[in-house]
Amino acid sequence: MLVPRKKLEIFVEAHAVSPVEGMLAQAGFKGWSVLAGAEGAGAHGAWRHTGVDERGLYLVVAIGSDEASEAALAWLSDYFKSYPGIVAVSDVAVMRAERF
Amino acid sequence: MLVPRKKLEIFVEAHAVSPVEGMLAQAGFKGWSVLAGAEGAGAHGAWRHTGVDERGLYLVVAIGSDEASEAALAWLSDYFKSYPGIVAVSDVAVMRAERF
Amino acid sequence: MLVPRKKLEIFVEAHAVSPVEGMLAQAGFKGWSVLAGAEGAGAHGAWRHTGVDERGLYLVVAIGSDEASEAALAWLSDYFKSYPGIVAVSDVAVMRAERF
Amino acid sequence: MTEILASAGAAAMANLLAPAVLFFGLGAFAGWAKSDLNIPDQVAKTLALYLMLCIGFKGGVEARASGLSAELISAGGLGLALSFLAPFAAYAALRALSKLDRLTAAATAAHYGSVSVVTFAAGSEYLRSMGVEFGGYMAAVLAMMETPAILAALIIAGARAREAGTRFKPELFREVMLNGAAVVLIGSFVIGVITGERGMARLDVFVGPLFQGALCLFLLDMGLVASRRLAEASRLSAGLVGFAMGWPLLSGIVALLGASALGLSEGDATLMAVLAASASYIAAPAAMRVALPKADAGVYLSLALGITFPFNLLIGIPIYHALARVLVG
Amino acid sequence: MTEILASAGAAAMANLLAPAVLFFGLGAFAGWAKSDLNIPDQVAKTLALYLMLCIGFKGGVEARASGLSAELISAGGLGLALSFLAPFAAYAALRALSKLDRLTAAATAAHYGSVSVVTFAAGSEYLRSMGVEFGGYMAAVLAMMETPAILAALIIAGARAREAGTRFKPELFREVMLNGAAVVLIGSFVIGVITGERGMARLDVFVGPLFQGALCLFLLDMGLVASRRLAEASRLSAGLVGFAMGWPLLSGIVALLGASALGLSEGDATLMAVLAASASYIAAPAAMRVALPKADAGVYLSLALGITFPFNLLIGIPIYHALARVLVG
Amino acid sequence: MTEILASAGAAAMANLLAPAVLFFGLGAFAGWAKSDLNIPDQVAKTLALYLMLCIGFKGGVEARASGLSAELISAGGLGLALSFLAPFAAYAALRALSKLDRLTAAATAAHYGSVSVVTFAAGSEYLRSMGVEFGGYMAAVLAMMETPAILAALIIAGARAREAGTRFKPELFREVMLNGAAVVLIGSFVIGVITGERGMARLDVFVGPLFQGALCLFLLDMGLVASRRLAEASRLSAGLVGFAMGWPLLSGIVALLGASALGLSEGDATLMAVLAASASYIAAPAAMRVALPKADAGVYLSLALGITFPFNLLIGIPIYHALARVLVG
Ligand SMILES: Nc1ncnc2c1ncn2[C@@H]1O[C@H](COP(=O)(O)O)[C@@H](O)[C@H]1O
Ligand SMILES: Nc1ncnc2c1ncn2[C@@H]1O[C@H](COP(=O)(O)O)[C@@H](O)[C@H]1O
Ligand SMILES: Nc1ncnc2c1ncn2[C@@H]1O[C@H](COP(=O)(O)O)[C@@H](O)[C@H]1O
Ligand code: NA
Ligand code: NA
Ligand code: NA
Repeated sequence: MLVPRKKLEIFVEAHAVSPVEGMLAQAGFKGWSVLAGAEGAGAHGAWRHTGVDERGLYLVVAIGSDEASEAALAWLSDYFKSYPGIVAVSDVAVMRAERF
Repeated sequence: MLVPRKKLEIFVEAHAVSPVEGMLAQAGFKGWSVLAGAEGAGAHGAWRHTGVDERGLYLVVAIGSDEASEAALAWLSDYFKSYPGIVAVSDVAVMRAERF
Repeated sequence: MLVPRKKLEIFVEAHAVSPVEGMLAQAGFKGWSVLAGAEGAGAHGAWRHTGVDERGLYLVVAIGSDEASEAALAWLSDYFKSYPGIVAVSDVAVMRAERF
Repeated sequence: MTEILASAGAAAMANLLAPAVLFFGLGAFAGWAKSDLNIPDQVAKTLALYLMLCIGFKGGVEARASGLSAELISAGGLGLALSFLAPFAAYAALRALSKLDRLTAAATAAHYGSVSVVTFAAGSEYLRSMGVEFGGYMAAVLAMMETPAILAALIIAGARAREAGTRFKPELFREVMLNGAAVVLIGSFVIGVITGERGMARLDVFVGPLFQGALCLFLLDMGLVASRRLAEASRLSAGLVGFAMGWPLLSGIVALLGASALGLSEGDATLMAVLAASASYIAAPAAMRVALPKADAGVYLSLALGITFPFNLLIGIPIYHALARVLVG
Repeated sequence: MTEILASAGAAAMANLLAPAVLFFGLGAFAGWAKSDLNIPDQVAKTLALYLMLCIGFKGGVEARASGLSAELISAGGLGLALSFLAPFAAYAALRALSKLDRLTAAATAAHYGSVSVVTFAAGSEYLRSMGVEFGGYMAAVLAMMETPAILAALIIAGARAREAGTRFKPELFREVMLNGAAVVLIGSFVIGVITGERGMARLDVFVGPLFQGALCLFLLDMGLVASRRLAEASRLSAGLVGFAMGWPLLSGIVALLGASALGLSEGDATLMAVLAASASYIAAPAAMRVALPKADAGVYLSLALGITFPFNLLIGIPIYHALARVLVG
Repeated sequence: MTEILASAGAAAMANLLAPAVLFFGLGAFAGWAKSDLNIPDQVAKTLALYLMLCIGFKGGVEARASGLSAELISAGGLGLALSFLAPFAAYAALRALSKLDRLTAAATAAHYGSVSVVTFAAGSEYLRSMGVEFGGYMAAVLAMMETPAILAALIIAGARAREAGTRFKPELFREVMLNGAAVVLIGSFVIGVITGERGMARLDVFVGPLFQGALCLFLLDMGLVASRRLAEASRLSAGLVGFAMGWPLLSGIVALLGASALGLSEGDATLMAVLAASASYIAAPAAMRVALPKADAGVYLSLALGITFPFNLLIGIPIYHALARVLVG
């Protein structure tokens, strides 16, 4: 009933959400979900979703095949050369293999 | 100090959050957390939390025993026959085994 | 390209977010992200982010080395003796090892 | 007749230049141009509740002042009948005009039988700007027309509904009858009736001048949402697009004839037509997501929000009013 | 005497029919009926801050107009004393009436010693609707009464507090003295005092007519929250429920006697009773979560929000006022 | 001259005691004291959009009333020139005064060439409180001055920009020209011009008395944000801090000289100086995050929000006005 897949958790700035979604579709992901972050910190300093000066980071969660995951990682590794953010890959199990 | 457990990450529509929570309690989960999504896409198309026409998806995170996890998956597999959403299972380690 | 790291998912009350962030920095984490929860339940009962009587739980996600993870877990295990919340540890793979 | 046409044309022009309509246009432009403008969802949701509160409360206060008269009963009866019967006709039309599957057609029919509160608000403001009076009880009629269409759609969908939703029946009932928007609308109406002028004296700024501004802000957001929906509407067939513009006109005329038969006033008849012509975008989608999850939400939301809502806002309302003057006034 | 009773009964009736109270009832109904109605949390939080801002600012402007007189000192002293001493009495009563553990009893006592800003707002509106004057400095008294009860509860909890929170002491102090709501309340009061009529001329609509509407919206939300809390209150013992309704009455009467002894006016005495009778639902829970995490939040929130808040809003306020007229007026 | 100085001093004092400025101070205090006070982000974002809507709409209505005259063209031309040229001078100054890398210096220069809407709002309120008139078209000048500086900064950053952002070019263009705030500002201006007095009659409360209150609330939030930024500013060199306070003065004087040469009125000249002196904190940071991601956001936000914004709000505005009276009035 359960099949193994890769889960990407991608933290990126607001302006990158839409390009990342486009990229995911092209990489072969059939779905993804985006959640808004509240605050955080990293190599580029600390941020907070205040509504005034900062627009905060978003968490894009995408579950898909190994190939899709690799294609996305290649794109992201390039992207992160210029822009803040991180990606973490992990193993998950899902139902309905044809959906992922 | 750490014991292995299953983590379910369940994406469902707003109207399903409360039934899913009830189900989790019955399946043997002693706790869960719900986060609001911002936007996403899947087999049922794209959505966005606008406050007007759409009510968006929610992420329900529940950590529990293998048995609880299996009971929940059975319920969800039935649920997803009709409704949008996905579930991903993964392995986590937690402290205080008696809590999960 | 990918290196293994630990991911902590920490659910804590609003008042603990800032102390937890300070602790993470000291434990050796170079970054973390915080997301606001919407509702949930656990050993301390159910809660909901209403804006009136309750301030809700937050999810702190932190990816780092095994040592950092262990230092954080030691602190948290003490913290959870008094306060509500949980932590789950899992394995992830990340790019750019020097960042974590 | 030519006189009426000319003045109708002028009124339609004036409608397009009303601030609220222009803010809708601004939102639609921003959405079309892919601006990152957006009204945060929690604020948009609160604005929607606030509009309900104002419409209900003002309606209640006025209804108390004029007495809950026979007009409420006849207008309410007409509204209930229109809302319950419309989905059957709409379903037949949709099946004839398009290749929609049964469930999606039924769900879409529910949207067109039910009503849009913002369209009602825009219609009221239009009448106010034209100096045309209407009864406060029309807010109650609005509330009555939200639900019947949803039940009708479930009857149409018939056996299929059973298969999908047995486990969720009670939730569905709650979802439909007690959705937050409806509770606020009806509850505020009742509070308006109870407190009357005394209550209005305390809330007049809150439900009056503030309402105009909030409506502009909300329509700005509706413009964004509608233009995004319209962008997705490209995959809709000509038949569906025709339905989304033809149905409001037909449905509005039927409502006007009914209103005329019942002897409603010009203002009430116009609002009755606006209600009949409008398509729900809050109560109906929420109910359909639970009850008919296999129906394609992309279709019904694109039609209701992407086409019918702007159609009514921009040109429907002045047309219904012009027709009301001919038929009733 | 019969006259007073009759007019008190009429006033109590009128209170139940005030728009704000009716909106509270609407929210309570929606919560009880499990409607999906909810005011988004960010908006609710902003409404709470906004109410603080208005209460503080208006109080400051009025305090400046009337001078920061001897009355502020006597009313403030009384308020401080009541807030600091009440938890000791409440703790004893709770331990006698129920089987609450020490920490939960102490935390609950903190809530009853501290004050509820919305109850104060409702009390002020009630007095305004009755044409009874009160001093702007009562807003300052409100601010003074937030904290002492929290310190008293920590003293009561004694050794236990130490064990739990050593690491978090500084946060706790900040949490209590500098919680956002208190900062806005006190800060706005000071701004009101500084800017006086000049500032009021610029903000009168914002803090006046708008306030009434915002209070309705906020009470709608409070109704939702309270009824959810009340639903959980079923597991509360009769002793606790009795406390949640008896304490406000007793505490209100003690405050009235004190106010009468100090010669406060009818309006000020009423508000003093309202403050004493009200239970905190913002500052105290936040502080207790940090300082006494082992106390059962389900108990103190159910009592304060599910029982005492509605009790005061619906019948307490008119009772305190009627008593104030007898004792002071 | 002494007279002018004395009255300027009095005006500066009065400015510090305006409610909006005091609320900024309250927020700054709360941030400094590490209070947990915060305005939820969705509400803050909506407040920002609302301020844009009011400024644009009121400007449009006034511009229509007074005709889109030659003054708009000369003021607009001056604004465009200042906004486009300022970054080159600011860049040179930053490189001379500090050790900032090229990209961070360019990004910072973009912020100082572009403008701050809240500073403009505060400047307008200041003039209104002094009874000084200014043209509604200044809102249009404000809108015109948002973008050119960003383009100038990209030219300055030159080759480096290319390397970073090739993939995101179209997004960048959208981000800059169609950022939500700019769309609302310009769109509302156009709607104000179209609807004129007729529209104002419907929205006067919404954009008038409510605006004053919303500005207070927003400045409370700006105070929080600014003081957090200022806390981080400790790592800024003396050269940078000097720039953040010296640049607005210099830039304001240059704008006043230009305004005087063009014969603008006292009010318009003051606002022109305010615009030139102000540093962007919405449009510019958003654009720089996309276009120059290697620039250090900590630097430009700390300077613009932590130092320059409070400087202008607290003492800059009265100074520019006093100078305008000398140079133009
Ligand atoms: N180790 C980490 N764990 C979790 N989130 C992180 C981590 N590092 C960075 N992030 C998130 O990604 C954002 C950008 O990262 P950076 O590019 O390192 O500044 C941070 O502000 C965090 O929100
Ligand atoms: N592969 C995926 N990864 C992450 N989230 C997904 C994925 N597929 C679906 N979702 C989420 O679940 C929702 C419903 O999925 P679906 O039923 O496939 O339309 C989507 O809109 C997404 O928010
Ligand atoms: N098993 C669980 N899975 C997911 N979240 C949990 C779980 N247990 C507790 N939580 C979250 O942590 C909060 C505090 O937990 P507790 O201390 O057990 O009351 C809960 O209200 C949930 O939001
Ligand atoms: Na309809
Ligand atoms: Na009290
Ligand atoms: Na500038």
